[in-house]
Formats: sequence, structure tokens, C-alpha cells
Amino acid sequence: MCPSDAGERRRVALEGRRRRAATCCALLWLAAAAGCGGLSAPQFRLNMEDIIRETPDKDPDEFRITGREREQVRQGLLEEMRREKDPQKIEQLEANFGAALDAGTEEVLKLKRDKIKKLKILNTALVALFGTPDEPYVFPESGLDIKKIRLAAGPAQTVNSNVRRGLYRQHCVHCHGISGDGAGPTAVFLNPYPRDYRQGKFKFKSTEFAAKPTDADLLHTLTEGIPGTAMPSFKLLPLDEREALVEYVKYLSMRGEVELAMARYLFVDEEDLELSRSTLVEFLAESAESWSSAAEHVVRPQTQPAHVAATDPAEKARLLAESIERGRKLFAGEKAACVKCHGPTGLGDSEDKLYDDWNKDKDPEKFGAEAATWVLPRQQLRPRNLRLGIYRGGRRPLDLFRRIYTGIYGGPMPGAGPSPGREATLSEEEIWSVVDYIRSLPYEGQVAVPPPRQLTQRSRQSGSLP
Amino acid sequence: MSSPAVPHTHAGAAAAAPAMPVAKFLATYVFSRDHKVIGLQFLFSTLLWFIVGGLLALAVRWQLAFPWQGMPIVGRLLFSAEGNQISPEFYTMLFTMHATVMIFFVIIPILAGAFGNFLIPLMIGADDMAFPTLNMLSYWVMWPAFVLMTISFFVPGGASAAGWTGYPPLSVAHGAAPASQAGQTLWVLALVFVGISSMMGSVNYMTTIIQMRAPGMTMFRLPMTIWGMFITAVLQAFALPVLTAALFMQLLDRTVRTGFFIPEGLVINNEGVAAGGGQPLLWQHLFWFYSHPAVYIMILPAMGMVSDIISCFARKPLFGYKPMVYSICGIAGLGFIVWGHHMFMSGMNPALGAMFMVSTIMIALPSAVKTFNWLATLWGGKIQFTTPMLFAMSFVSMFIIGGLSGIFMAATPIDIFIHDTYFIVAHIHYVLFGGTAFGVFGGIYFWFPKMFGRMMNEFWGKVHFLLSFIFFNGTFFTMHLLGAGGFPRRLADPYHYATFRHLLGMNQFITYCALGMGAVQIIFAINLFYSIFRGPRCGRNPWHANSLEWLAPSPPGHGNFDVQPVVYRGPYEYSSPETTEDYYPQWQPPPAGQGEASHAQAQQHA
Amino acid sequence: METAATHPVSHAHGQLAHGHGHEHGHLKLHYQPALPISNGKLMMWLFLSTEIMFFAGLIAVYIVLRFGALTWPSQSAVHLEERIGFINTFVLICSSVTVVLSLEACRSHNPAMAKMWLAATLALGGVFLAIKAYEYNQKFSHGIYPRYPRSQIYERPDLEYGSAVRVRAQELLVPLQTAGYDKPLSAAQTRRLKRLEAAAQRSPQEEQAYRRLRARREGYERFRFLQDLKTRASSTQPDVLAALAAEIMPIRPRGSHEHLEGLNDLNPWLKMPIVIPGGNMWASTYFTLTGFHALHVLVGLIVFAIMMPMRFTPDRANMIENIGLYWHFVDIVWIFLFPLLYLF
Amino acid sequence: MNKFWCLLFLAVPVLGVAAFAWAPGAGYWLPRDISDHGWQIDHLFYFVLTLTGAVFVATELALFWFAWKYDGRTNMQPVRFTHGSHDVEVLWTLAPAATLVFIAIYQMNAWADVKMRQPDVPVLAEVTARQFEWRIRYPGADGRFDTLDDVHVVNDLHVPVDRDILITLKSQDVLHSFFLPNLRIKQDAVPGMKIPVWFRARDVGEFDLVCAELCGWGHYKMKGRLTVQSASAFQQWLAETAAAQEATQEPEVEESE
Repeated sequence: MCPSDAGERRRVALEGRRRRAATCCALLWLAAAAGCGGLSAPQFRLNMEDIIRETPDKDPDEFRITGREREQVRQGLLEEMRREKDPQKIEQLEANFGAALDAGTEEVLKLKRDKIKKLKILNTALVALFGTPDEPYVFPESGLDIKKIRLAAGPAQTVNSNVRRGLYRQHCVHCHGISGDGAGPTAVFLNPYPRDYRQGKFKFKSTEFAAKPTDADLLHTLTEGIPGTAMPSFKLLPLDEREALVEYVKYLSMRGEVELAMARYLFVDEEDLELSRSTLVEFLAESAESWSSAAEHVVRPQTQPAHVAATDPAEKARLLAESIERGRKLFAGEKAACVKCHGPTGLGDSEDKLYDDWNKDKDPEKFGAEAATWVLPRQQLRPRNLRLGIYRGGRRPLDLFRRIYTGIYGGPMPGAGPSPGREATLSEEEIWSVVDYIRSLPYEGQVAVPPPRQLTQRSRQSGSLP
Repeated sequence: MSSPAVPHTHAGAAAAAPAMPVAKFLATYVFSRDHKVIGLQFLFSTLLWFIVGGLLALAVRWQLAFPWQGMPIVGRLLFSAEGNQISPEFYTMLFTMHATVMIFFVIIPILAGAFGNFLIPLMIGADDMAFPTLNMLSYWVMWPAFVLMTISFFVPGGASAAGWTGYPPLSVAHGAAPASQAGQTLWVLALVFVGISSMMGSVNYMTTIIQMRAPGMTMFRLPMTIWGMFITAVLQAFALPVLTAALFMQLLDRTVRTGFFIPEGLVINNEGVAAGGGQPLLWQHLFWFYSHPAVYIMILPAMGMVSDIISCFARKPLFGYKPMVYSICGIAGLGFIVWGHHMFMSGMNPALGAMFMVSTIMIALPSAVKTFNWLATLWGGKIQFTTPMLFAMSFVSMFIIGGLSGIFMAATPIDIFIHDTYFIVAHIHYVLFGGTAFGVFGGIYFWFPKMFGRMMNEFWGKVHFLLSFIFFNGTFFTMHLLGAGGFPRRLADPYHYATFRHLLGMNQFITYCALGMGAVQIIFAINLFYSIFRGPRCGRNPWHANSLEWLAPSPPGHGNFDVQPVVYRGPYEYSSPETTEDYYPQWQPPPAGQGEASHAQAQQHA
Repeated sequence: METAATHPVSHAHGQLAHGHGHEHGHLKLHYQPALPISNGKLMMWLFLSTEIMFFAGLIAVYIVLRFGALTWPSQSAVHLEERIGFINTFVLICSSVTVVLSLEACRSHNPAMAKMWLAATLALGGVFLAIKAYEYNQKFSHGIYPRYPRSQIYERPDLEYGSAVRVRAQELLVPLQTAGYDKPLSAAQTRRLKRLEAAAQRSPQEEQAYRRLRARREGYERFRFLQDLKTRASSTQPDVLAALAAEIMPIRPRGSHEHLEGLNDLNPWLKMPIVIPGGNMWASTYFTLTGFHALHVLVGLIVFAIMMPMRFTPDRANMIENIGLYWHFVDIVWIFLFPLLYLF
Repeated sequence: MNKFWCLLFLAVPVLGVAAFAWAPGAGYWLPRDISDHGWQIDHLFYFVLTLTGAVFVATELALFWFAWKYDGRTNMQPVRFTHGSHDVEVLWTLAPAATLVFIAIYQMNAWADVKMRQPDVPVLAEVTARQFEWRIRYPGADGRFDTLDDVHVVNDLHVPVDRDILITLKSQDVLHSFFLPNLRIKQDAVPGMKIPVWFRARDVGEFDLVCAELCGWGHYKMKGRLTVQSASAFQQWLAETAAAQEATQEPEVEESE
């Protein structure tokens, strides 16, 4: 060390110490302030790409016109002038340009105020009906159990005892989103997308085509997961936690349905919404009714396959083989037309482009630049590859029967059973045969690798074509 | 402070900035070919990334202590829609990028790039590297890597989230992880650039050390720092191209979709991945063939620097210089045949595992020899507790822990239990943070006077050391206990498992320590920048050290030396009975009549 | 405290280099090099050792994948010609010789000769790359690509393969359907076409009608052909699919040089998926290994091209020697690659 | 002040040993071992812990003692001017080398037991990892896989107690790792490979099945459960599960847990 420097250094150090301490404090304070500021309570997110085309930028209280909007108005007027052929009219337009610009801006501002006002009404109505993610609230008319919802809602809390709260945000939110719109941060990378609860459309259930699922159905999905998708099994959560999540899914679904209905009412039908309890309950009632009546629409097969009832093993095998053969014919036949989507070999290699309901209208070509702003761009649907032995809605014969009988709500798969306004295409016996055939497909003799062959004489001659 | 008549004026170049034309400024400070400037460029770039890597680590710690609770600042910026809580794929990205940044952008370049560049020519008595332009390029090739890695944070899907090891198929199949989109490709490209930079550097270092030593500076008179750098360069030259080849293959797998690492019949994200015949384990072999030697790339130079610092402040020759050199060489040699110990659980043939286990256990030997020698160096000295010395001693202390915990992993049956648990995390951080990073801090405090011609503040240096040391051990020693509990790493929420639920409290303790450790680095940053401009000036050899760099002016001017250095003895002749001083610099000729032989030898070489 | 530094290094060997050549005129230092070669050459050797490790990595991967694979295609199955490989090896060895000759010429004060030999090296390197490009093109024309998105290689004739054939057939069928080629010519049209074909002289209108009718006939033939393929590809019978695959691209037995043409060769527009067991892995490794080698050849050629305008004074010999070292290395890598890829 | 630094270095071995002494009592220790082979691993762990602990304490104490004794301010002895000692170097090279070789040989048997000596029993179940679940398949009544009566379960591995259990491990997508902390079993699941795993559980109960290899964003979600039960209970469970899987009618009572 440099002894001659020691005194000097000490002096410098003393001098600098105060300044350093001040800097440290400032930095720590800054970090703390930013940290505390970061913990504001979350809100349900407004995500209605198809109803409200452009939501106001950031602050709904901003009743001003932005420079960008003013520029748009100006460009519109200039475009109008460019299109005008009559020189006199052009002159007139030029003279009134300033006034027209003001009027146009005023018009935009009015629309914007109107939209913001409606959004505020919508928000107030929804908060009144359902509360916030941290403080959920339900009307008794909804038929929901607020205790269960409270267990699932709110910020995630891990406590050392076995009680865990905020389940939705622990297990579900990163895919399904805080408002259940199926657009959490991870969603865009999944195939297929997570379910948007707000549509009220659930695919894998025991009830008729358009009916809501029963609690047991949702619980089943949660317990077993959906094989072949990103939905994992939550079998190992305690039953009460799973039930709480089921209730919360219903809550989000109901809230979403009401939100969409109200938004349509306000923005598409352009009606006024009166913020009274009765009006709100009216909106709620429809959805609540469909949920509470779900159990009445459960599909129960009246028959069961002949081979199930048979007791003699040989007889059982014969009946099963017969049923499979029948199923094979039906699968390829015109009546059931399974091959149209699932392909002649059941690989799900459809020739058509298929989409789910919520993807159908999202044609990027139709929407142009707007498509780039979508959280979830359009995703093509692949029909099931029936040779993998993976069945999304469950692998029991009963599950497969229901899939064929009711079809898949929200997707292009039609039901073969009767539904309101439509005759059944297949009888129950026929459906059971198709089920047997489908269940046999994964085990159908795998294609062995044959030795390489030479080109046959025939094709060598006839092979060449113009 | 009298300094010898300096025949030219470059010595004070750092202070002579004003009124300099832009072109000259660029040539002197930005696109400089001077090894010292390049070294400092590396130093400051890596320190900047050190902050980034540290913040990423703190975010990881937040999630582990307070899972699914609103994260300060970051949560608000990125996840306001999800209640400010980070999402699991973001967490995955956090620890991946923490490791990537720390290893490839901080530790490797700060040792080889910053200290290697700054010290090699000075310590061997050369005026610059053998290829100054190549040297400059080796720094500027890092920039595409920096830029690509930065961009990767902002592409859809975010930065790489396949772990810093980038194991396929997770890193290769596009549907496997949100971030195995563009982020992973950018990650691969960035590492290719890091590889090119390291290759340029290592070839240059080797040539310089082999060919440009001052007269009398035989290989066995090189300071340990230079030995560390030399062997590191050898490791980089021979191991790194294999990683580069593997990275190219991963890149091809990702872009043109060749199938090197993708086996047949995968179904990822509900899509079949059309590929055939590749082997995921192949990547692991190639990756660890580099990355195990890389562990030594990350510590050998620090070991060298610590040897120099300990010897200097114990005022005593380094105990067992040659065994130390042989140990370094032994570590390097064995380092090439132990990579399989990262793959005991990977499905590799268990018989092969047993072989790797034996070689791995044997690599503990040279490390043990080094540790004993450091301790023996302290024995019987006159220890000066300066900041660099404290860091160097804590390096030894922490390296003992890191080294010993390695034996647990080398023992294959124990590894069955502790593989991929926090035991591993504790081990790697004891070696790389408690070891290398403390060595680097020591190095900065030690060579700061040579770099800037000023001293760092000793008091704040010691405060920095004390707090870092306490918080470091609080953070990482506890992780051994987590590991013993089987606590797996890389889980966003380990408390799902009943087995690990009781470990939450300990994780919160670790997080508090980690936050403290992050905060005390502010002291270091302030001390560093304050001292650069306001620290007390010092002379050529403030520590009374022996090696050649202390002959040069502080800071050294262009060309480094104002006198021709000639070396008469090894670098560790402290308290030699031949002289009255307690140090005996390498360049000081022996008094008349003594040591004529070596003198003559030196002349002969000149 | 400056005892050390103020020590007058009286016998210092240092001296000030005044200006000439040294940019800043600082003290020119003496060194004690360990090896009696120039820094440049040492660095080149070290650089080549890193390159050796790079190619060692690639070749090791090839060996592991090849011998770990269930099946590996024979050279004939992937249209690899040993003869072409031989020629290329010869070309590259010659270029190594010419580079040595260039160095010798340069050392013996014969710059013109040196330049000539270097130009020969450049040319031979160019020939190597040209042949390589020809080989690549041959692979591409058979649908063998390093996979995505154009590779049409399937590992075995299974249902997935059948599906791929159907998809491709459908792709080809759609334009035929839109053009209305999905119906045969009516009897009257057939008669008219026959008449027009027979006619010695056709008026412009007749010529147009003739072309249209002929296109329709051919279009319908294609349509039927594709429909037939599609039907056969829909089979679940392994034999049917295997026969289909063999018809689309027959695989020659090992060592056979008989040229077998499949539907894809006879109808280049067809571009049907093909079956080569182990073909994907083969394509991955072949294109990667030869690609990186070709890249190194290219780098060498660029350096040669940069050197061409220089004056080949004897002090340039070092430079030629260093580049030559690199070039020999590239040559040696090929000598390893050739047997690995073409002969075993 | 110098003595303060010495004491700081003394604190390392003192607190280190204290932490390891305190941890087991406070519950921060190896999870309960229920396997037949686990004692070997635990024994090795304690063995290595003792050995390294001794070296740790010795070296750290040496560091402290040298720092304390040879503090430049208080040490008035002249510096021992030595460049090393050949004998000492040989001693401290050979002694650790012998120890390390001993450790290497000593553990071979345990390693072979877990990874190399596969028991000769039929495969009980096939575990296929996928993002982010364990899909488990039992061969069903016919004892063969890939038939219609395979029993499929998710995340819920049941095994009989006190039997040699052989499991085939596969992966459908990326790397996973099959980690049973209580059974001291860990094995990566590698796509394209079938890896056998075997163990023998001694105690009945429910234990965690952990994924220990990064497998994507939902890595932490990949939680499974191992249920060890008596042979009869296991057979009953298997039969019930198989029957439920064949249901063509809604069962009378919703199954509940």
C-alpha cells in the first residue's frame, strides 16, 4: 500500500461518504416507491375484439382528442377534396376547411365521449353484478356459491397450512387470462388456444349440443385434463379446491356472457342501459338459467353395445368384431361422412380448412391491418387423429358415444344424434358401432417396413404422363 | 512520488481527452487496438451485463419466495393484466437468461476478455498483444452477441427459456416453449458470436504468451495469472469449437429443420414434429464437452489472480509454484474427459456413467493440491488485510466449500438424489460467485491502480467485502439444505409438492439475503466510479508487488513500458533474504556478484 | 515508494524506435520467443487446431448418428455418385499441389509463376464448388433437401406417407378441377380432336381449338392419374403403400448403377413425397458436413481472390504459406469426409 | 480490525457445521426414505458428508489460524522464505488421491443396484411424460401393452408394496425427469428412448412424483402422485379403474375421492 496516500485517502473518503449515503438512500427510495406503485389491484380486462373495434387508448377519463385522431380527420377531408372533380366545390371546400376540420373533430370527440360513457356504464354494471377479481360478488339469482368463488379468486396465497387461496391465479390465469377470455400471456403459444369462458361454449361435456356443461363435466375436465392439448390434469388438487375452481369458471363464464350481451346491447344495438337491479338481473337471468338447467340436458344412451351384455368370451369377441366391421362401413359411408374430416384412414387429414367458432370470422385478409392487433390470431383446427388413441373428451365408450351423438359445440363436428330441428343421422346402435371401430383404430395392424421394391414393369411403362 | 523520466507522453493519455478530434477519439477509446483499452472495454461491458444478470436473478428469487404474488416494477410493467404476477414462462426465461448472461456475458469475458487483455502483455513484458487488430475484433464481435441477446428479450415469446443448457427438443421444437420461437434462435446466434470472439481471443493470447515474453521470462517464471490465462486459452481453443459446431446444428434444426437432435415420432403442442433419427442426448454430450471445460475457463484465471494476490499480501513466495502449474494443467487435461458427470441421470449408459464418475472424482485432486498450496502460502507470512486480500482469502474459503460439495455430485448414487436440486445450484454458485466473482472483485481492487493510476477506497471496499461475504453465504449456504431436502431447481412454484412445502420459509430467507447481496453491489459501483475520477493518485507499484506490470507507469501508456523489461527471477520472491526490502521485483537486477548466472542468461536471451 | 521503478535499468536493452514503420514510436521491446516461427504462422496453426475441433465435432456427430440409426440409406438410394466424389477429391488434391508450387515460385523470386499457380488453385477450388453445386442440384431435383420446408422424404411407407401423397395429389387436383379438366371429352370432341390431329394443315382457329382440346385431354388424363394415386394412397394395406412408394421413387439395390426412373423422375411436375428409410438423417448430415466444408472452401477462394492483385514479392511468401496451410487443412477435411460420406 | 477479519473466516466453519447440525432437527433434511435401496444412497451421503465435513473444518480452521497467527501487524517473526516442499506436495497429493479412489470404488455397488441390475420381472407400467403430465399405462388383464384393455391413468401411479417394480419410462415430446424423492429414484425421460426404472417400496402411503428436468413453461405443474398400497388393494384399484374405463353408462354415483 501507499503509506503517503493513506491520510489523503481517508480525507477523501470522509468527504465522499455523505454524498454516497445520500445516493444510496435515493436509489433505495426509488426502488421502494416503484415497488409499492406496482401493486395496484388487478381489474377484469376488456377484450372484445369483435364487438368494440377500437377501445379508447389508455385512460377512459381522457375526454380530449389526440393529435393522431385530429390528423385522421384532416386526412379524411383531404381525401374528400382529392376525389372531388368540380373545381367550384373544391374551392368551397378549401374555404371551409378550418370549420369542417373543427366539426369533424367535434364529431369524433362526441363519438369518443359516447363510447367512453357506454364503457363506463358497462363497467359499472359489471362491477355491480360481479365485483372485481379480488373482491368477487354475485347476485343470488346467479345460483353461484360465493364461498367457493372467494376461495378461487383473489391474489394467490401460499400458506404453510394446507389451505391455499387464490387458486385461479395459481393454476389458470397464465393461460385463461384474468377475465377468462382465454388470452393469458401463455395462450398465444398454445395449440389449440385455451378456452374463452366468456363465450359460454364448452366442448367436452355430457350434455346436448348447445347446452351448458354440468358441474360434473367441468370437474371431469379439470381432473383428467384434456389429452392432446395444453390443459393438464389437476387430479392431485383436493376435491374442494377443484370444486371451487369449477365454480369460478362458471362465474367467469356467466360474467363474460353478460359482458358480451351488454356490450352488444350498448354498442351494436345502440340501446341505452338503465343501471337498475332489475335490468341487471334480466341480463344475468338468461345465462344463469342455462347453467342451472344444464343437468336436465345430459345425454344418456338408452342402449348399450351388444357385446357388452354378452357373457361368453367367444360370443363377445364375435359380436365386437361384427360391430367394428359395421363401424368401419359407417365411418367411410355417406350417412355419417366421418371421412370427410377425419380422412379415409382416420388420421384427421381433412382436405378442408376447419376452424372453431371463435376463429371462423377471424380472417386476416378480411381485416387487414387490424388483424395484427389481435391477441390471438386465427388458428386452424385439426380434426382428431383417431389412430393416436388420444381422446380429448375422455376415453370411455360413453364419452365417445356422447361426442358422436351430440357433436362438439363450438367446433365443426356435427352431432349424429337428434337435436332440436334436426333428425338423427345415426341410430344409437350405429353410434355404438362407430365407437367400437374408433376404439379399435389405434391397435389396427401397424404398417411394417417392407423391403425396398423395384419399380414394377407396369408402372415403368405406364408411368410417364404428359 | 517521483516517477522516472518518461520518454513519451502517452502515460497520461486517459486524462488528455478534451479537444480531441472525433476520429482520434474513436481510434483511441472505441476502436482501439490497445490491449489495455480493449481490456477496460470488456470490463465495463461485462459489469453492465453483471447488473442485468443480477436483476434477473433477483426476479427469480422473488418468485421463489413469494410465488404468484405481484412482482414489484417488472410485474406492473409486463403483467398488469394478470394481477402483476409473473407468468411461468417468464420465470423460465428469467433463470435461463440469468445463467446465460452471467456465464457467457459476464464471467467468461470478464476473466479472459477484461483481465486477460489487460494483464497478459503487461505481466509478460510485451508492448501489446501479438495481433492488436484481431484483439480489437474479438471485442467488437461480442457486440452482435450483446445486441442479439438484448433483442431476444423483445421478440414475441421473449428470450430463450430452454435453460442455459439449451437442451433439445425443448430448445429446438418451435411449439415446445413460448420462447423457442425467435428468442431461442437469437440465443444460439449470440452464443455463436461469443464463440467466435473467444476463439479470436484465445488464439491471440496463446501466440502472445508463447512468443512475446520479455527476456528472461521463462515459462516457469510466469505469474500464476498468466498460467491461468494460458491454460484457459488452450481450453477455449480446443473445447469451444465443438460447442460452436453443436450450436450450428441446433440452429439448423431450428431453421431448416434438420433432425440432429430430434428423434422420431414427437408430438409437441398437438403437432407432430416431422423429424427422424436424431438423438437428444447428442446435444448434451457436445454441450458438456465444451461446458465442462468452460467451468475451468470460468475459474482458472481467477485461481491465478488469487495466487498472485495471496502471495503479494502474505509477503511470502507462493508455496509450490510448479505443483500449482501442474495442477492447472491437470485440471485442464482431466476437464476434457469428465463431461459425462452432467449426464448421470440423462439416460446415458450407466456403465459409461461409472467411468465418468471415476474421472470426475479424480479431478478433485488438483483442486485440492491448489487449496493446500494457498493455505501453505499463508503459513508463516506477514498477512496484510487489504480489500483484494480479503476477497482472495474468501475465494479460497468459498472454493473449499464449492469444491467439496462437488464430490457429492461426482458420487453417482448421491447424484441420483441431488441431481437438478438446489444442491447443484449451491455448488455452482460457490464455485462461480464465491469463487470466480470474489476473485474478480479482488482482481479489480488489486489492479485498479494499474488500470487508472488511482487507488480505490479501502474502507468502502472492505464494507463491500463484508456485506457481500455475509449475504453471499446467507444466500447460497442455505441452498445446500434445500438440496438435501430434494428441492428441485427451475420450478416456478415448488410448493405444489407436499414434500417441499415446508421449504418456503427458508426460500424467503434466501431471497432477503439475495436482495441484500444485490444492494451492496451499489457500494462497489459507486466506489469504482468515484475512484476512477477522484481516487488518490498512486505510483507505479502501490502494493510493492513483484510482477512485471508494476514496472510500467500507472496507467501504462501506449506500448506499456518506458524501459525494456528484463526478468531475473520468478514473480513470488517476497521477503527474499537476498534483499532488504520485503519484495524483490522480477525486473530488478541482482546486486553485483550475486545471481550473475541468471543475469547473464537474461542478457543472452535479450 | 518508487524504489522499484526508479531503479535505473542501466543495462536496459530497450531503445526508442524512431518513427520508421512503428506507428507511435514507442519503445520497441525485445522478446524471448519460444518457437522459431513467425507469430502469424503460429496463430494459423492454433487457428487450424480450433478448426480441427470444429470438424471433429461435426464428424463425431455424423458417426454417432449413422451408427446409432436404425437404417441408413445406401449411396445409390440417395443418388450419390462415387465417381463425382472421386473427381472432386482429385481436384482438391491438385489444388493443394498448386498452392505449394505457388509458394515455391514465390520463394524463388518468380512472381509471375507464383501468380499463375495461385490462379490455378483458385480455378480448381472453383471447379470443386461447381461440382458440389451440381451434386446438390441433383439431390434437390429428387426432392432430397435438408428437410424443411421442401424435403419430401418419408422414412417408411406408412399411413402418414399415404396421407402426404393424398395431400400432394389434392394440391395438384384443385387447379385441374378449376380448369374444368375433371370431365372427359365428349364423343364429338374426341372425334374433332382426332380429325384435327390428322389434318395436315390447320387454320389459326383450328390450331387454337386443337390446342385447347389437346390440353383438355391431357388434363383429364392427369386428373384420372392423380385420382388413381389418391385412391391407392388411401389404402390401409401396407403392401399397397409400399408398392406405391416404390413406384414413385424406386430405390436401387446397393451398388447398382442401373438407372431406375420412378413417377417423380418421369413427371417432374408431380413432386410426390418419397420414401427413403433413414433419408432424413442422411440429408441432415450430408448437407451440413459438406455445406460447412464448402463454406471453408469458399472462404479460401475469397482470400485467394483478394491476394490475386497483390505483388508476389518473396516477403509475401509467408502469407502464401499461411493461407496454404489453411488450404491444406480444407483439403484434409475433405479427405476425411469423402470416404465417410461416399464410400462406407 | 485484522482480528475481526480472522474471526469472520472462523465463522465459516463454525456456522457451516452449525447449520448442518441444526437442519435435520428443524426438518430441513433428506425426505423419508421408503425404498429398499435408498439406505445405500443415504449412507453414501452421510459418508461423503462426514469426509468432506472433516476436510472443510480442517482447511477452514487452517485458513483462520494462519490469518490469525501471521497477521502482518502482530506477527514479529520473520517471513518463512520457502518456495514449497516436495515431500509435503507428494503427501497431500497422494493422501487425497487414495481417499478419492476409495470413494470411487466404494460407491460402485450402489450405482449398479439402482441403474444396472434390472430385476427380472414383467413391466408393471409404462410412464409416458408429456408437457405437462405423466400419462401412465398398465397392461390390463391380458398382461400385454398396446391392446384395448390397457388401463390409462394420469398423474396417478399406483404400485404394490414390497414387490420389485419395473417401469418403462418414455417421453412424448421433450426431456422430463422421473423423480421420486422418497424412493431416491431419478431418471430422465428421453424422447425416442425407452428407459427402464426399478425400485421396491417398503411403506404404503402417498408420495410425490416430481418432474426434475426443465420441460417448458409448465415444468412446475408436472406433479404426479405415487401411491404405494398392499398388493390386494392395488389389484382392486386396477380392476376398478379398468372397469370405469369401459363404462357405457353413467355410473350410479359420481366417483369421489
